[in-house]
Amino acid sequence: MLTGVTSSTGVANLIYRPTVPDSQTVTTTLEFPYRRSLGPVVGGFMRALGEHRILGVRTPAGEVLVPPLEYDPRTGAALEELVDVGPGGVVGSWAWVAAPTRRHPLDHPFAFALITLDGASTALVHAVDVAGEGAMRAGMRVVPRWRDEPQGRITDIEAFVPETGGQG
Amino acid sequence: MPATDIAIVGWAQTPAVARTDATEPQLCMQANLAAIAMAGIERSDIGFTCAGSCDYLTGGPFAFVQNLDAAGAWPPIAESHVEMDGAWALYEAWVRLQHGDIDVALVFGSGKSSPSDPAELYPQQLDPYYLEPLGLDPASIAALQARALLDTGRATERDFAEVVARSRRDARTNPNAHVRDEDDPERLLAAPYTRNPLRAHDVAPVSDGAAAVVLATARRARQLTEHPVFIRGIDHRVDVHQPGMRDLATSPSTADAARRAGLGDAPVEVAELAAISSPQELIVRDAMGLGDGVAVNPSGGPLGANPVMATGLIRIIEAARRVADGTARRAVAHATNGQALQHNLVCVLEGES
Amino acid sequence: MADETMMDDLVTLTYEELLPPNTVRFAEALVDGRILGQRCHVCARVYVPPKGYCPLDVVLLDADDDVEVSDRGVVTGFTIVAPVRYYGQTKTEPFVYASVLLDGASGTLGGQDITGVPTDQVHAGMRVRAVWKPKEERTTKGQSARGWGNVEGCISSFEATGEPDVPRAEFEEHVI
Amino acid sequence: MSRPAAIIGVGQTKHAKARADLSIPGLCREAAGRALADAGLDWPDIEAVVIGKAPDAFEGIMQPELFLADALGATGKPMLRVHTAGSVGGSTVIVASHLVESGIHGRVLAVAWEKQSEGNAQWGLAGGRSGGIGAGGAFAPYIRAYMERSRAPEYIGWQVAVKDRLNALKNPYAHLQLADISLEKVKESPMLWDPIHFLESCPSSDGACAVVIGDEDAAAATPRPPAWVVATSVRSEPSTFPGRDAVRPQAGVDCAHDVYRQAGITDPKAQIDVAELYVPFSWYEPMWLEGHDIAPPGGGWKMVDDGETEIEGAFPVNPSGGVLSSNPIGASGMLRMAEAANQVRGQAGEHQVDGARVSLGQAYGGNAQYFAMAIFSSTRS
Repeated sequence: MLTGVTSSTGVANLIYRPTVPDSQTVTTTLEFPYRRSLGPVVGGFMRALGEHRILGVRTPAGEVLVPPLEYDPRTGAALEELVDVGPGGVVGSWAWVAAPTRRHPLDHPFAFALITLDGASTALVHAVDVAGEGAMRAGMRVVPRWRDEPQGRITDIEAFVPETGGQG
Repeated sequence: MPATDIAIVGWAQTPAVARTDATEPQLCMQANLAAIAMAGIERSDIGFTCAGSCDYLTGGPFAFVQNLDAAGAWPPIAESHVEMDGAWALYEAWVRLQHGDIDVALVFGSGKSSPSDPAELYPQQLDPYYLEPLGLDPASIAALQARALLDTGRATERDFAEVVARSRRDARTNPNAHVRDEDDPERLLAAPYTRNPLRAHDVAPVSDGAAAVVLATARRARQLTEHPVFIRGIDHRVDVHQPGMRDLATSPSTADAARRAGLGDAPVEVAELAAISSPQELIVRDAMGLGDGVAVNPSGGPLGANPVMATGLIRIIEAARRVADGTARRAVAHATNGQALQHNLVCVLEGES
Repeated sequence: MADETMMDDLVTLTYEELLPPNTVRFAEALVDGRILGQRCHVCARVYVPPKGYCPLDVVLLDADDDVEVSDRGVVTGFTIVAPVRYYGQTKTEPFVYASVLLDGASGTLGGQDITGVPTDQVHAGMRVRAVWKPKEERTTKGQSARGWGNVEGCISSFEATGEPDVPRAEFEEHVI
Repeated sequence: MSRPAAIIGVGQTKHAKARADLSIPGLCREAAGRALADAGLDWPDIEAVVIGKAPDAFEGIMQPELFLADALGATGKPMLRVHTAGSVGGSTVIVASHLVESGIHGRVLAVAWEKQSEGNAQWGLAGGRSGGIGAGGAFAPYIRAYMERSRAPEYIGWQVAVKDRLNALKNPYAHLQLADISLEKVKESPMLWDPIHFLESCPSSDGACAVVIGDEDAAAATPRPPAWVVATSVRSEPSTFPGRDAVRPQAGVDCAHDVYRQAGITDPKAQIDVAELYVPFSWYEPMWLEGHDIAPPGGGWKMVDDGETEIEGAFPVNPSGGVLSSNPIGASGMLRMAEAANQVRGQAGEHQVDGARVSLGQAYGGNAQYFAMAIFSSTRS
């Protein structure tokens, strides 16, 4: 029964999956246009993006969580006080994506990065658009490059770009 | 911690492969039958059954329902299912056995990852507002975690390569693993980055497979086998979801679960860790306080085979095997759920004292 | 005023699966005009389509357990579905959804269309036979890799034969 | 070895076709916050969180409990995600009660939810393909078989549909508020899955439910009466096989007998004061009355016809309005448990059954193959 095919290359990993041509396959596509309601906190954040503003949420301890959540993720306590942060910030960890997937925000090589925006206590995950991985370093300052027509999505920030390198 | 000692008395796994034409219920049935045979029980002895699987891996809502066919659910059985790795199904069964009214439980975990591309699928597992629309994929998250660890100065890329090399060497002697390629750290380091600072080999493959475990109360276990493997402690803890709101270079939930499972009460000789990237192994080892003398992932670990939804349960099986055969007097297994070690389970195993 | 900000999220996931051997044999036999089942070597129940195992005896079945069943049978249960609109739904008119117990099978083929009589005359107990597509139109496509084969690539519907009804007592245990 | 456990807090959202005012975490937190408040507790008092929902494809989020864990105060705690199809809300309560009964935890939060408006359950049930038949299409043949087997008159289904909608008028959380419901309206409503009319079917709802389960100490410290969990049971059987009785599934019979035995119940109709049964299509009320041996074969529809299952009747069923009035699928089973618990706590508000001391909560799922049942009591033994 177990006539499985072992990857000959050993790169059957989370990035590249081997395709085994076989006439006895079936392909199905699961597609649906979900429509999500966002509530006051996430909704407030998304609407602010349309005004080229980035919001965080203040905790009772005075921290500012970005992206804003309706709750303190460590205690469960409700949060609601939205405050402006950034728009510039500092790159922490980053990962260079040499070959973007269909789902990625950019169609050319870029970095995913943890970006701590000015005034924020936590990091936002987003894309950083630079020419090559050599241009990436921890501590670099970045600013958002805004999408022309906002859609009320996190991708209204197309990507972050170096602060001194032609911000959009 | 409850008083009732529970032991592992049987286990089985299908050989993990990159792709199989067997259906998931067929895989589960093979694992279940073999585990039941090893335990030397009848199906009618089983008082509770718990399965772990994930509908989205197969792409079929209610996919788990078919797996019930593999459990022997006729006459009807007391049964439950978690949308989690089989290690958590084992946890649920362990809890159920504490009641004392039943003495044997069957646990299985299964997954076929081959039908989908993880980079396409797994963004669906993330916060739907802030992360999923970015298409953030598991390898990118693993790389963000890897650099966070590198930036602490506690590890180097060479350390990552050493983990991969050791895992692949060990996988070579494991008939249930399928990645047995290049194992020279120098040559591994010469490979190109796929997600700088990670190379393709730093991230676990995804595999198709199933695994099963039979649990019994101590009294029943001693009747069934001369070498029961006792669960001395088991605990699991979850961390914050957003990768930017926790320290990716550490795993406090693993450390806490290990402490509560009593890992530090005595040394262990073997640790089977469900680290799905080479840096994750280093983070988990650190969180558990494992010293250099501990054999980590002698099975080859997830870098050698990673049947998602069974990977964690297989760590428990591999640790139990080494206690049962006397390789280890005491061993620890770890399972993880979600990305970047968000949710972690620790299970401490010992033989008869 | 409550915040009713919305976000659209089109999710598209593609799955490519290998058909299990039991389904491959079933699909190939259908193209050939034959309906395969699997007879459990423990309890002798005949599963159509073949699953590769018997869920009651918990035994794996293989090609040696394949048997051919008739393309005639009895409707054991049905409903008429008024299709609900949803993304990807192409059905707009009410359709029959019936379970057919083929002669020689122990379990039913679900989800079959019944033709040859007006929709309101479809009933449990009526005898039916397969309406095969012309040989050149038959295909092995449309199978599922999840252990349930289906006949739609080769059989367009089941039509009433006009034979006398089968009493409910004879199929009571095979409603599904 | 098993220790006493009680439901000490209950919360639910206002259920609606779309809760467009809330995110998914917001929806879950509305229910969970109310359960905590009912129990007189706050997030840090909870030791573990158990989350249940039906298939992930309904909202398009794989294992959504991973992003909901910290929204539900689970950080640093154990979290489990249960999925047993439509019965999941019931099994989630049972898994949580096991964590207390085993002595592992003293206070556990169980949350179940569904936000059907974000996706489409018919699409999900069809696996994303055209030609889906929905749950109604799957159950219609069994309902027809029941009608033929029991010789029940057609109007029984209409009666249940009317009764549950009238009960829902007494439940401010219920989705459907159909003040002008009538037998005539049910009968004249469109036929969706012959023999099931539109008004004999459950709605599609957004909603969540939460319960706090506590041990004896927790129960003693709570401001309102606890509902003691005196019996729980789950049973499953394969979805299809030759010889399966889908009208009276053996798993449902066995599950009922197991909870009756544990609770010392020998005559369920006499000894149970009120039941919340999972009735997504009106015919399932008489089917479960018989399928759980509350009524003899053929006797379920007669109980309906005699008005025994009305809120003032001898055996009230679904005084909350049931699944026919609110159906956030993953939460629907937990709502049965929560409503049954509230009855013995005397906390059911306008739909309280006078003097309820012992109640039954039940949920089923899949192809009528998964069952979760519990007996609650106002007293410990």
